[in-house]
Order: sequence, then structure tokens, then C-alpha cells
Amino acid sequence: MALDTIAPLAEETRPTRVRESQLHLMWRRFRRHQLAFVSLWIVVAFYLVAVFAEFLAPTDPGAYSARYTYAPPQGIHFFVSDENGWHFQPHVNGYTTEIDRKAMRRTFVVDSEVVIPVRFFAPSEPYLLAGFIPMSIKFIGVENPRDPFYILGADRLGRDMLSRLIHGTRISLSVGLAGVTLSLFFGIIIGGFAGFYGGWFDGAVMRVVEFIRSMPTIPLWMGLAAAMPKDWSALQTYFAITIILSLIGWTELARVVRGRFLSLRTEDFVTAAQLDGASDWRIITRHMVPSFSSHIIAAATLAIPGMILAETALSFLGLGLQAPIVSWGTLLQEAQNIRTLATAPWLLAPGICVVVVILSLNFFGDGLRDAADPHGR
Amino acid sequence: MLRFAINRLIAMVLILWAVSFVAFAIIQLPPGDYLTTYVATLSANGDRVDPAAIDALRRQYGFGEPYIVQYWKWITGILLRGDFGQSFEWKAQVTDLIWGRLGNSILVEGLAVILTWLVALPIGIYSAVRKYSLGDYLATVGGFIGLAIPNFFFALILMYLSFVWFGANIGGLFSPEFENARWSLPRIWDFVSHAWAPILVLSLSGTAELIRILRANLLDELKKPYVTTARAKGLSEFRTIIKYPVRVALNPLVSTLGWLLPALVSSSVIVSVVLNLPTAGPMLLRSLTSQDMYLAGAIILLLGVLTVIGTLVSDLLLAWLDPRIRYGGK
Amino acid sequence: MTKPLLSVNDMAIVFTSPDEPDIEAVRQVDLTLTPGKTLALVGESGCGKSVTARAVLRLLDKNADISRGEILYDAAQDGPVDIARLDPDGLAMRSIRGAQISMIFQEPMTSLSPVHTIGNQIDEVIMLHERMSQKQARERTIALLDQVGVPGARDRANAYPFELSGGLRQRAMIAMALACTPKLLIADEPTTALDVTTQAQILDLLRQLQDDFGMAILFITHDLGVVAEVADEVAVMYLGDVVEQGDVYEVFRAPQHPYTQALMNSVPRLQRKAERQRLSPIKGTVPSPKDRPEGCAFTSRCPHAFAPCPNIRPERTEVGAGHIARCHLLTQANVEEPA
Amino acid sequence: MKFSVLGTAGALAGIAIGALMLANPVLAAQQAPSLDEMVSSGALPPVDERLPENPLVVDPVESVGTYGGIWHSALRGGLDNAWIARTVAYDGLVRYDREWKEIIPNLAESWEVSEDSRSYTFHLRKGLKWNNGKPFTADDIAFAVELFKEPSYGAGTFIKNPQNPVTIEVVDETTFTLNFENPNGTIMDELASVNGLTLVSLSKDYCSQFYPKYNENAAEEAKAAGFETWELWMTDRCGWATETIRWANPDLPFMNAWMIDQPLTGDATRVTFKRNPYYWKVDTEGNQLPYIDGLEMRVSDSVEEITLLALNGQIDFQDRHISTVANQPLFYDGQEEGDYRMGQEIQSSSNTMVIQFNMNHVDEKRRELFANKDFRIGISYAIDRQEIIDAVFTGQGEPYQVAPRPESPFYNETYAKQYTEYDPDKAAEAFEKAGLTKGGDGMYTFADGSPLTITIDTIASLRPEWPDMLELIQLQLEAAGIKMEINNIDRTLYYDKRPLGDYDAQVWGGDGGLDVVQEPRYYMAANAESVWAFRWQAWYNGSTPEIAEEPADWAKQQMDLYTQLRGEGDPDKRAELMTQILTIGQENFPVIGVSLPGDTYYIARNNLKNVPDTMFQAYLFPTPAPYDPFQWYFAQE
Repeated sequence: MALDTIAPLAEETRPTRVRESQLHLMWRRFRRHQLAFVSLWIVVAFYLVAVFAEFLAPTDPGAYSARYTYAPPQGIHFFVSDENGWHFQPHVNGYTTEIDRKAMRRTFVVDSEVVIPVRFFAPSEPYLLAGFIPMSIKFIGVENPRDPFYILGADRLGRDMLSRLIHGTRISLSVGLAGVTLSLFFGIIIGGFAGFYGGWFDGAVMRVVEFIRSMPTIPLWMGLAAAMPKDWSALQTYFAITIILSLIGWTELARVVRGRFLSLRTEDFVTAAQLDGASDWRIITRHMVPSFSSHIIAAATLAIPGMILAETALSFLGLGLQAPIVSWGTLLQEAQNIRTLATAPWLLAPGICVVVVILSLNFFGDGLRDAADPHGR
Repeated sequence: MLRFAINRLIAMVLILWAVSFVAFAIIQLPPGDYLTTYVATLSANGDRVDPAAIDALRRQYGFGEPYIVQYWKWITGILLRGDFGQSFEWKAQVTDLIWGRLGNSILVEGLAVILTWLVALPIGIYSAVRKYSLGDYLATVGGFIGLAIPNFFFALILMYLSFVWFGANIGGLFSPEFENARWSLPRIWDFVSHAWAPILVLSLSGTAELIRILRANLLDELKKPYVTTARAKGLSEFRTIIKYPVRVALNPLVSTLGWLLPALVSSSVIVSVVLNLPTAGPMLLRSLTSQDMYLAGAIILLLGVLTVIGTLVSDLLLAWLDPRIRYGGK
Repeated sequence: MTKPLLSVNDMAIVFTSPDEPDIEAVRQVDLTLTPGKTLALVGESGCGKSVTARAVLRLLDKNADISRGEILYDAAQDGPVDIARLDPDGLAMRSIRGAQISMIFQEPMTSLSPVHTIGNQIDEVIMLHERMSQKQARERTIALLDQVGVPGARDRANAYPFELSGGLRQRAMIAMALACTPKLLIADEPTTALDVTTQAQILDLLRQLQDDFGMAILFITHDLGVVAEVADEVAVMYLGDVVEQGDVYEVFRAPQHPYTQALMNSVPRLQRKAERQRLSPIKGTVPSPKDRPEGCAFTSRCPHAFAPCPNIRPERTEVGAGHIARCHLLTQANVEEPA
Repeated sequence: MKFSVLGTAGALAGIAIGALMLANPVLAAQQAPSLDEMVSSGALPPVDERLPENPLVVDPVESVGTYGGIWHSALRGGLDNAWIARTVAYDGLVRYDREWKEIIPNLAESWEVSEDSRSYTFHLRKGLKWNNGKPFTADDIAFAVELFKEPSYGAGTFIKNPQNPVTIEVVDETTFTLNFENPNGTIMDELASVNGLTLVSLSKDYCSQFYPKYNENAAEEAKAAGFETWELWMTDRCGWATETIRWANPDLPFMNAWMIDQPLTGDATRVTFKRNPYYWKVDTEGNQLPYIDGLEMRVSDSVEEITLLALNGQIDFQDRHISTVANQPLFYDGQEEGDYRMGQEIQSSSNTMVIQFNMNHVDEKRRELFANKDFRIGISYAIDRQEIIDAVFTGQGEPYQVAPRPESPFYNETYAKQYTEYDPDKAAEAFEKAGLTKGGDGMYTFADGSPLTITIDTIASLRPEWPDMLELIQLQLEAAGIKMEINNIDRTLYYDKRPLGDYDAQVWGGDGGLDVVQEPRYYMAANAESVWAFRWQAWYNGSTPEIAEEPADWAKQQMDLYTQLRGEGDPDKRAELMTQILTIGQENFPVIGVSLPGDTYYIARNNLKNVPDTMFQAYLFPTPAPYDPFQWYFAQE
């Protein structure tokens, strides 16, 4: 004898609604979160850099130059003056360099006379973009490849910091992404089943998770890294590291997923689906996962920074990735000394990149999470 | 409550056992054993090594026995005699080596935890209650920056800057003159003037994490009807929030101690190396690389125990805070 | 007739949100509450009855705002106060909440803090509004719990909500609400979450308590059955408007507003099978406040809707002693009468 | 100028100096003021009674010094015992002189060598005392020999050398003779080196209590003390020579200038040493040494911290860990600020990096290739050494093969310079000769066309510049058509791979640039560090027969020569033999070098005196110990 019987309420037909509208709503709420929105674009930008590394990097990350070790950054100037006044010509200035034998270092003096024109889409020796697209122009470069061109300065072997940074971006960001994808995979599968079936399986999984998380990770990593086959190539180590990282990483995601599952399992629309005789798999994939995909996305995004930081940490310990692989971690490892801090601070650039990217990823992920939150405001 | 505690204790014992097993497995993972390292260093010094002598040592140290046997010896030694075995590299009893350093670890990490909470709590509450306010943004940004800086990197920069600006060395936990002095005001001050750096560095990332969690939890709680009930009683906004939603939001937070600790321990390993802290970290690092297995094993085990106990404490705390769990008994 | 305790006059409540146009959830509400009497506020979910109730205690969310009208609360001593003008977090308002006006909520489970004993939660109100020590407060609490029929009050005071059945929880809620013997009790669907038998008990309890304490009750519900049981007067809300109000007997006997009539028809009466006629549910669905016509809100579903309905707001028309309705039909009727 | 002949030249000199000492009897020795009060209180006998009859008279580097001061330095982690060895521990029977030319008396004031150089008789100073006042006699030496004869005890000393067993015979309190089964020409060098300290590091009086032979319940007591076996307890209490554990036991008697004050325990954050009142050396004015009251070493796991300490002037003398190429500009700029100076150190090492291709590779094809001299020549030509020197060493050093240093009497320009010029054409030529064929991609492959990639192992943690150099070499070789991988691995794995023999090449420092005779690892397959022919040296040393392999004839020839050398008493003959070995090495060019290491440097506070401006930097000659730190002193401001 309740009114509801006559006045149909906005209750039924939930799952479908949920699915379309939730992501949509989420996006709407997300856009409101300016900081997160900006961050999103920063992240995108970085990943673009990662993809087009070869094109964007002025030189090969390994290309060294004995004459320009620890060369300080060059400023880019836009105008040159000659007899007929100033005219537009983007360029950098050359250095005059001599070796100070006593102090054992090169001293660089910017020589404003020497004008080295900078041009965009400068021709270069052919290379493969992303490993398969043959190209022979760089985004930016100098006419004569022998001329010094160090916008962000050079490292101890006279290698262009900018180029190394760009290539490092590719490795570090992809490690993060790959690691998270992997953990996500484990996380959803394991956490999903734990949450969906509950019972002893759930218990077991949770114990395992608890156990893994109660282990200090560094020793775990060290042990595993030390056990890595000696003759593995750079690439293999790279993948091994991502796997090792996700071995720890999946637990967090598994927890999230499981939690959501537990709470959703009892929801009407799931019961409804079960009554319709839908298979568990179908229920999980078509009904449950979509209904909290937003949370998963958020959680995953928030897991990436951890991965990146872990990679740098491992490199610092001399485990994980090692030179000549160029990653932010290895670059930072090379900057881990007083000499750099004191005389070549520009080598800390990777540190700044790490901070920026991780900041953005966090804001982005946080924005997503707030947005995913059904009662957002 | 008691039943709950007992359940947890049993669970803990099981986990501890697993920890010990894994710890031992990990230190066994790398190929070769300590003696390969030892021989290596000797011959690197242009020193002669008599294979017979090495074999003798091998036998003494009981290498080459099957894993299970070694493990059994090890674990029983610990349980029955509290004997963690020999450190090959130091040629000394592991027990003589680790306690001091472990103590330091606990001290530093403990302080870090405390600082983390002191900072995170008010900020977290504020940014949840004043969601999307300027303060909220500042807090979040600040927190995230803390989260984003690789801690070893931060430590190094701190050390360098304090050298450049104050000409002071913040490495270690004490300056030489106080190293072995007994506790006194000046010594405490000296400790503070050194320890602030690692504690700051360590608590940085944890703080950000806590703020985020607390904020999220609190946001959920603030929407719950009982908050309205509280308001309807005529409680002031402040009291309402502190007594109810915050109180409830704290529960999941308490359980974060569980992961906060292992994270701290891990990062403290790195930070300790940079800042030269006499904690278990650097020793662990060294022993792992030189395959000083019993030392490494003991440290991993004890750090594991430390964290597991930490988790247990946080669980009990949680139960004490949250009747639902306490009576749910699970 | 005793002077009203609380009168809401021409109140409107607007919800603002950053990326949508404002919504006037409550368009025009006039209510009067008299001590010792129960006013039932009836309407479908989302018609704005709960909002109205919360407005009285100024418990609206930050994005809701009383845009028009007044809430005059006349607490004997220092003349009437207009609650609508008070600072929601101010001392004045807080000293009214819980002490003078208190509220019972729909879901006793979520409306009680899960981590505090109910005793603790009740003591709090008492100690807050009346100078009492913890001990005295607890004594009072136990007395109250006893009074609201919680068996073994002394022990139950130390119980946590989740340890109690739904019924007991609601009783505890009530005890909390009555802790400071308020002059007005707002009950927001206090029985919806409960099973039928418990419902009945709770309603009895409320009625009986009203006799004991003599407070006024504002009873929010969507259940006409309950209304019939507890209410002295009834106000019917539709989409933010009070369309009809008056003595419950009057209204039930001769509902004037088409909506009210529809409601009545939709309620089954107990009859012999043969004599039963089919229930006639209201056609169409409740439109959202956004596309509510300028005129009568019910237009879109009204069987008698005609020219003026969509555009002109019908006047409050007195159709009997204290029986008021808002419908153009009524005004028409008055016009035609002489002919 | 006779490097190789240290042994007996030293012996003669020894006698000479010994005589000289007797000639100037020490009168009225003075002691450090810090000791006066102890003496007057009777806690300590007067200095003359503490000193031996003829203390060793040390010539100060600049001038007679003044007492006092603490020498601050730093250990990298608790296991950096090498620094203690280089500062405190270096006091054997004999020692090297400051030119690293001769072996001079130390605890032994003289010695004689038998014709067949099988038996060596030493004469200790009369009245030497351990730092606990107990006499130091031939019995202590005998005890050490006896103990290390135990198959189950100790490692890494000539006493345990299976190739040439030794026995000791004690003539009287101060005289004893070491009798070797085979002629031993290198023992004096061993005794003078940092590895020769075992003999004099154990006080029988103290250590015998842990030895079942002298104390039947030693085993039980060990158990009671929580040690499985008596050996473990002995090691713990009586750590020998320079073992880390030795510095953890303050009760252990010492013969060094400083003795333990705060021991090096596991959780020690600093180690301190204080003057040994019984030290047996005096300066030319009869002041008992050392001048410096004590040492304080901060135990730091962070090189950065140590660097900062040095820059901050909180370190009085240090080179270890901090004197890197990278830090040089820092320290140079910091001299004013930190009130320290930088001194020159000439490295004993002959090369910045030695590339050792594995001639005993388990894979047939690779073994053949790496054993092929032309291949190695090709690689050597393909390396642009000057480029590397400029990039990695800021132009310091010169292209150099793995050959004796210019300072060495064995220096031979052709050996040092052969194949060092950068010449792609010659490289190509050599590769062709080695039977490699260029593939379509311009990369060389094996003769059968199977792809060729060489993997070079390195340890970044050990020498940061190695990966850098290898990265450059990688590019250079790539240009020359050789694919190369850098395999940066942990030290232990590095050593584990050697017996397995499945590595292409490993890199290491250029040991044996000055100590040619003592460390011939790169000139011939001499010891386990000859990674380029690990299985050959196994065959030679018989240490690990299971992997031993019969060497190529030229290598065998070298081994025969070296065996002769070991047994040869006459210095000139030994020099000659060594030269022959080197000539064969030069012909067969087993390993590839990059460049001659430039000088490195030390940091010394400006008020620290008697420190030579130039030192040799080596381990067997444990810099700075041979420069007599006990005669360093702090100038009073």
C-alpha cells in the first residue's frame, strides 16, 4: 500500500544505465577537476615524447663527444645582428673550451661570436622511429652535427642530456605502464575471483597478499635481481624488472578489485543477472567490471608512479636497469654524487622529470578517483 | 576481543614462519656462496688461497647441505638457542652485530611513523572537509610533491645543501663526540640535529599517502546519515566532524600501519646508505651482496617480524577502535 | 485553537550546482504545527518532503538554500524566532537542535554511529543541552531507553547499533530524539525501513510518547496507511508544492485536489472480492522539477487539466474548516456557484 | 734501481742497516707527554724499559715532529679493513722502504738467506714487547706457523701454500728459521707486502688459550661462548693479519704504533686507535713514536658523506674511496675552504682497464677466435684510445698496453705501445686474418657466417669509469664492424663465472705495473686473476684440477720460467727470467689495455707534516703505510 507501487521510481534497469552513464558522468565530473585535467595533458605529452623519442631527440643518446664533457646548457637565442641590423635566426653559441690540468676539468666559456644556427626538422642520418618507421629528419637540430648543441648541457662523456632524457622517458614510462598492466592483469584475475567467490579462496588470496605486503620489498627485489641469469640482455633484464615490480604491485590492485567485487556481489543487478542464468564469467565481465571500471582506472593510474619510483630506486641500488640502458633511474644513478650536485646541476634534470610526471599522474589518478566516486560532490 | 586477538596471533605465527622460509630462500637464491666472494676478494688482493682450507671452511659453515637441512638448522638455532648463526664476513656472531643497528632502525622508522601521522592527520581532515578549497589544493600538491621526489635523491640534496649552507654534516645519527656518550640533553639535541633529515625524508612519501587515504575515507564518511544525526543533536560542526566521521575514517587508516612499515623499512635501506645511518639497512645491503647469508637472513627475518608485529598491533588497535571488527571476530 | 508552535510560510528551497541550472526543489510550502498534534507530510519520493523537514532544522546540504519564506518557531519564552534567518552553524540554531526540535531518521542503522555505543550517543545530547554529569546523563539515558521500550536498558546502553535489531535501533533513535524533551519532533519516514509489525509498535510508541510529552510531531511519510494511523492533520506534497492540507479526517473523506483523489483511489480498501474495483494508478510519471510547469505542478498528469492549469498557479482555496487545497477546479467551482 | 730483486738486495741492506743501528745506541728516549702521568703513577714502566735494546730509528721525511693530535679519516662501511691495513696494521718482520725499492728491517733487525734460498733465518730485535707489555719472541712466530698448519684453520697465507710447504725452527728467543721444501725467491717480498703480516699478528700468550693443543677445554669454552667450533672462536678472538674481526677485540695484543681504543664492532659508527706505549720505533732524536696520539675513523656507508667530510676539512689524510677523477675538480676548488692540500699518487697499476678475452672459452668457436692473436690485435686497433682518454679521463694518461710502467726497470716501449694506435684499416685487415667475414649489414660474423656478438662483463660498483669506457669502446667496435654487449654484473657473479668458463671477456684494473714480479697475472697465466686463461692457470697452480687444461706451449714455457724464478736466489738471474717471461707475453699479446693511468691524489690537512708530496699507490705496498704514518705529526699553530 505504498505510493511507490503507483509512482514508478527511477530504480529499475540499473546495469545498462550504470555502464554507459557512469563513465560518461565520471568524465563530466573529471573535467571539473582542473588540476587533474591539466595533469592529464601533461601525462599525455610525456607519453608522446616517449613514443617519438628518436624524432624529438637531437642526437643519439649514446653519442659522446670528448671535447664537451660536462658542457653547461646553451641558451637558445633568436636574433643575430649583422651589418644590416638584427634579423631572426634561432641559434646557440659555441663554447671555447680548455682543459685545466691541475683541477682536471674542462672549462667552458660561451663564445657569442660563434653562431650555430638551429633549425627545426633538421636532416639527420637515417634512423628507425619506434624501431620500424624509417626517417631521416629530427624535430630540432643544428646544420653541422659536429657543432655542439646542448640545450640541457652534456654529461660526463659529453653526451647530450636532452637526448638522453627523452630516450630515458621512453624506458621509464613504459616500465611503469608495462608493470601496471601486468599487475592489473594479476590483480583483476586474482582479486576478482577472490571477491566473487569469496570463501576459502578469498581467504587464501588475502593471506598471500597480506604476506607479500608484510615483506620489506627491497630485499625481495635484491634477491630476485641477484638471481637473474647472468647472460641476460638489456631487454630481458628490462622485462624481468617489470615483472619483478609487478610481483609486488598486483597486491594493491587485487585488494581494490576484491573490495569492489565484495560490495557489488550482493547488488540487485548482479543477482538479477544471476537469476537470468548468466554465466559467472559473463556477469564479471559484462556487469561487474564495467560498473567499477572507473575505480580500476583510477587505481591503476595511481599505481604507475610507484612503479617509476621503484625503477629509479632499483637502479640506485645498482640492481634493476643498468647503463648503457638509458632510463630516468640510470640517469639519476649517474647523477648520484657530490660532483654533479656541485658542478653540473643540469644533470639532475631527470629528477625534475620524475617529480613532474609522478605529480601529474597522481593528480590525474586522484581526479579520476574523485570522479569515479558515485556521489562525487 | 580475546578470541579475535588469538586468531590474529595464530595467523601471525603462520606468516612469520612463511617469512622465515622465504627469507632463507631469498638469501639462497644467488648462485655461489659467501666463500666464493671471500676467495674472490683474497685473490683480488694478490693473496694465495689453499683450496683445502676453503673446503674446511665450507664444511664448518655447513654449505652444500640440502636447503631444507640448512633451513632446519638455522630456524631451530634461532628458536631454541636464539642463535642466528655466524656472519662469515664479520667472522662474528650475528646476534652481536644486529641488535644495535636494528634498534636504530626501529628508532628512526618509529619516529618517522609518528611524524607522518602528526602531519597527515590535520591536513587530511582539513582537505576533506574543505574539499576543493585552496587549502585542499595546497595540501594535496604539497603531499604529492613529497610523494614524487625519490627519497634517496632528496636525502642526497639535503645532505649537500646543509653542507653548502651550514657547513654541517648531517650524515649519521650523532656527531663523533656524542657517538658513544650516554644520553643527555646535548646528546639528544645532537641526535635531533642529525636525525631530522632521515626522518623528514622517510616520512615524506608516507605522509602524502596517508593524507590521500584519510581524505578519501573522510569524504565517504561525511556523506553518511549519522553525521546529520550528530548535527541534529546540535553539536558544533567541529565536534561533529571530529567525534563521528573522523573517528570512523580513522579505522581503515590504522590498518595502513601494516603497509606503512614495510615501505618505511625498504626506503630506509636506501636513505640510510645515502645518509650513512647505522641502521640495519646498509648492513643488509652489504650482506646480501657479499652473500653473508646468515646475517642477511637474520636481518630480513627480523625486519619481517618487525613489520608483521606492526601489522598485528595495528590490527588489534583497529579492533579496539572498531567494535564491528572486534565482535565480528574476523 | 492553541497558538502554533512552528509555522512555515511560503518557503522555497533552491538547489544550486556548478554545471546545471538551479533547481527549486521546494516551491511553496506553508505548514503549521501545534503542540500535542501530529502533522503528516505525504508525498512520493522526491517531492521535497524530506528537504522541507531538514530545512526546519537547517540541516540542508551546502548547495541547498532557503530562497524565500520564513520558518517561525515560537518557543514560549522570548517570542518567535525565524529559523530561516539563523546561521545554520550558529549557537542559536544549535541550541534549538536536539533540545527544542529533534529528528528521527529513516534508517536507524546508518543514522547511528557504528563505532559508538548507543548509550554514549544519547548521553551526548543530554550533556550537551543540560548541565549534567556523565553519570546523571547515563541514568537519564537508561530511563529513556526503558521508556521507549528497550528491554534490559542498562546493558543495552553499552551495546553498539549493529548489535540491536532494527526495531530496537529505531527505539534508541527515538530515545535520543526525546532525550531533552523537545517541543517538536520531526520523524522522517521513521518506519519505512522496518517490517510491518515493528512499524506498528513504533507508531504506537510515538503516539503514546506524544501523550506523555505533549510535543508536536512532523511526520514525513509516503504511506497513507501510516498517515491514517498517526496523523491529526495531513499535508499532501507534489513536486515541491503543498497541494492540499487539512484535518486528516476531512482530507481522507473528501479529497479536493485531483492528486489527493488519485492517491486515495490508488489505495486498496478492504472489501469482499466481488465488490472490489480495480485500483486506478496515476497515469504518467513524476516529471523532474526542471520541467515543472509554471502553473499547477500536477498538470502533466491531471485527468481534469484545462486551460489555466499549466500557466497560472492556483490559489490556496479554503474548502472546509482548516481544509485547504490548490486547484483551479475549486476556484472555478466557486465562480460557477451563483449560476 | 732493481725492482725484481727486492728480496735479497733487501736482505743485504737489512744486515747493513742492522749494524748501523747498533752503531748509534739510543740514549735517554723521550715519550709522549700524555704518557708521563701514567709512568709517574707507576701504571707504566719508564720509556727506556718499554723500548727494545735497539729500537728502530726512523728518519723523518722533513723534520723531527711534535706529539699530539688525532688523525681523522673514514672507513667505507664496517668491512673496509683495507684502510686499517694501510694505516695501522703494516708492521711485519720487514717492510718496504719509501722508494719501494728495497726491503728494510722492521721487527726483524736482520736476516740471512741460504744459498739454495730454501731456508731464511731472522733475528728479531731484543726486548720487543706487545702493547700489553708481554715480550714478543720467536715463539709467537712459531705459534702462528703451528696454528696455520692446522688444515681446518685460516686461509690465504704462504704457510698454507700446498705448492711449497714450510716448517719453522726456533733457535733462541730472538732467532728463528723458516725452511721451505722448494726454493722460495719471493718470500721476502711476501713478508714485506701487506700480506706478510700473519706471522707476527698472534701473541702465543693470549691466543693459545683458544687452541685445544694448549687448552684441552678450548672446544667446550668455544661452545660456551656460543661458537660451533674452536676454530670459529679462535678467528673471533685472534683475527690474523688484517682480517676485519681483528679490530673488534681490544684484548688482542698488537705490535703496531696504535692500538684499539673503540673496536670495529658490527654496529660501530666509528673506530678509534690510541698510541701503543710499547711501540718500538724512535725518531732520530730518540723520541718514541708515534707522534700522533690516535686515529679516529668514521664508519660511513656513504661515499658522498666521506667526500663532504673531506671537503669540510674534517679529514686529516685520506685517498681511499674519495680520490676519484670525478672528484678532483671539487677537491681542487675546496682546498682554501677546507684548509687541506692535494698530494700526488703514482699508481702501480699499468692500465686503466684491461680487456681479457677468454682463451679457454667452453664454446669451441669462441675459444678459437679469442685465442687468435690477430683477433685481439684487430680489437686493439679498432679502439680509439685518445678519444677515451679525453672523454673519460679529461685527457689524462696515454694510450698504453698492459705492460710494465715507465717507472719500472722492466719497462719496454714496444710492449707498452704495440697496436695502440687507432687504425680501422689495420683492424679490418687483422679481423680478416683472424678468419672473420663481413656480413651484409657490415658486421663481422664467424667464418661459417654465424653471427658474432661479444659480451664483456664489468662491475660498475667497483670502478665507475669502466662502464663509461666500455660504452665508448662499444660504439668504436660497432663502427669497426664488431657487435659488442656490455654485461654489468655483481662482483660475486663475476667470480662465479670464471671456473664455468662461459664468459667472452672480463675487464679489470692493470695490476702489476710496478710490482711486475709479484703480480704477473697479465703477462702470463700466473694465478686465478689471469681471467684470460683461467683453466691454464688452474693447470699451473693445481688449485682446481677438475677444470685444469693443458696450456699452449708458449704459456707453458712462461710457467717453467716463473717456477725457476720462484726458486732463484740471485736477483740478476731473476730479473733475467722475468724479462724472458715478458718477451713471450709481448709476442703473444694475451690481453688488451687501454691507457696508462694518470696520477691520482691524496687529501692532507695543511698542518699535517712529514707526508711526502709524492707517493706510490698500490695495495701490496699498502699506501700510505710505507711512508711511516707514525712519524707524521700535526704542526702546532
